Amino acid sequence: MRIVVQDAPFDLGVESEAFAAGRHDMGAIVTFTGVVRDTADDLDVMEIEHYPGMTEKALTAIAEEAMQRWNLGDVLVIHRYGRLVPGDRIMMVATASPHRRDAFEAADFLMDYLKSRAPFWKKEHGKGGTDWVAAKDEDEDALSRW
Amino acid sequence: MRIVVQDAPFDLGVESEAFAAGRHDMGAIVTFTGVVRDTADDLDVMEIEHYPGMTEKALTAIAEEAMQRWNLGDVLVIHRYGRLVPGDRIMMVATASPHRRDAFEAADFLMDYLKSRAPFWKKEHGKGGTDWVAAKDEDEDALSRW
Amino acid sequence: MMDILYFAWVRERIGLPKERVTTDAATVADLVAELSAREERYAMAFSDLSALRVAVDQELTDFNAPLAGVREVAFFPPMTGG
Amino acid sequence: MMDILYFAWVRERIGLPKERVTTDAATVADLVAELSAREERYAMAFSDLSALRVAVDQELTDFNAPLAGVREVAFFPPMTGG
Repeated sequence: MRIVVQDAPFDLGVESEAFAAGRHDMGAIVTFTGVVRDTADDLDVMEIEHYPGMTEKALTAIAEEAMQRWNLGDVLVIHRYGRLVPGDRIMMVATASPHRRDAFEAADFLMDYLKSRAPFWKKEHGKGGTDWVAAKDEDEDALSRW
Repeated sequence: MRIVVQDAPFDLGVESEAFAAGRHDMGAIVTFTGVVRDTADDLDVMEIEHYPGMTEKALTAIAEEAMQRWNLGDVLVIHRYGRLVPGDRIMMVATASPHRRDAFEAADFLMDYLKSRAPFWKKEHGKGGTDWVAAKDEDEDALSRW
Repeated sequence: MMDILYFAWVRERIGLPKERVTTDAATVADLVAELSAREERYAMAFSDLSALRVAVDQELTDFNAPLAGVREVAFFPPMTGG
Repeated sequence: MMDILYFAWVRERIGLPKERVTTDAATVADLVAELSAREERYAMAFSDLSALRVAVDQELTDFNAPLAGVREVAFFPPMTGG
């Protein structure tokens, strides 16, 4: 299990390859990568604030819960904070399991919890001004799936 | 959309990075990678036979169906054939979507269909002899989820 | 004239990956009956159709599929990709 | 002595990220009442508790949580990670 919280960019290719490397007992590897999206071409900067100390604890707790609930060989969570621009990767999770269903469900679970239970807050700076991203009801509702 | 059927290895890191690169409109990228698994330490070679011509058609049809059913910006499917050893990556799929639910569900769908509807057959060569891998009822049943 | 392809253990039991046949079989089932009558190895390979899948011109179908105008028929066990 | 941390728009409304307070508040709700009575900017930040979340010693909890022995309380809006 590896939990990383950093302002520096991470390399999706290198991380994916390293996560998958040398596992002969895990048949299924799932990764999810979140990218700063600029649909309306009006986002300049996505600023991500977090709660140092609690962030690492919350991510570790979520990853440990996933390891308990599914048959997983390994879990990776990387989440950035600071100032990002459209196209930047915000975060990634990866799961390794003997079976594809476990790998998929665990990654899905990690994302749902990370969205609403890890102390990150997004602020958008764009042509329309500056605003904190509001939490979505659907993200909170998604937790009831688990 | 990119469909690749090849005997050569593929580089998970390079493929993941290339798939994700330069998309500012897709917030969510999911990859699934299948690895030759050797749980009992008795597998020497996994031989994968396929049906040239039909394989590409079947994978393209499955990917097109995913593009129609979910809000996807792109789909990648890579599947190897030939002789593989434990730890080798057999295949990968990747999906890009504005939303994480679409990316997850589409990747899950692709895997279920690819397991039971793309013309590949696995043969295991190991200490216990040589045997064709039998299709699992649960894989066929998984299709009814969609 | 039609190409018949065999994959995985079907190929191994019949002993060849592909053959060209001339047939008047109207459906896949008719073709199976015709092949099974030929030789024991065909009869054995086709003895349990529930364990087989068939593709006609590279599209999955079933044993009732008509063969008029068809160029390629393939027989194989359930697929195990991924 | 207790550290109080504010994040996102709560931090912006109150105007500081962190402060150290001496308080006899028994619960988070008591602490909120105490802070709100201090100054308008606190009252405004805490005006709608349903829009706020609270962590006590870096664990998410609710406004009824007791504060005995607690070293750190944090107030912030619903999280938007991922």
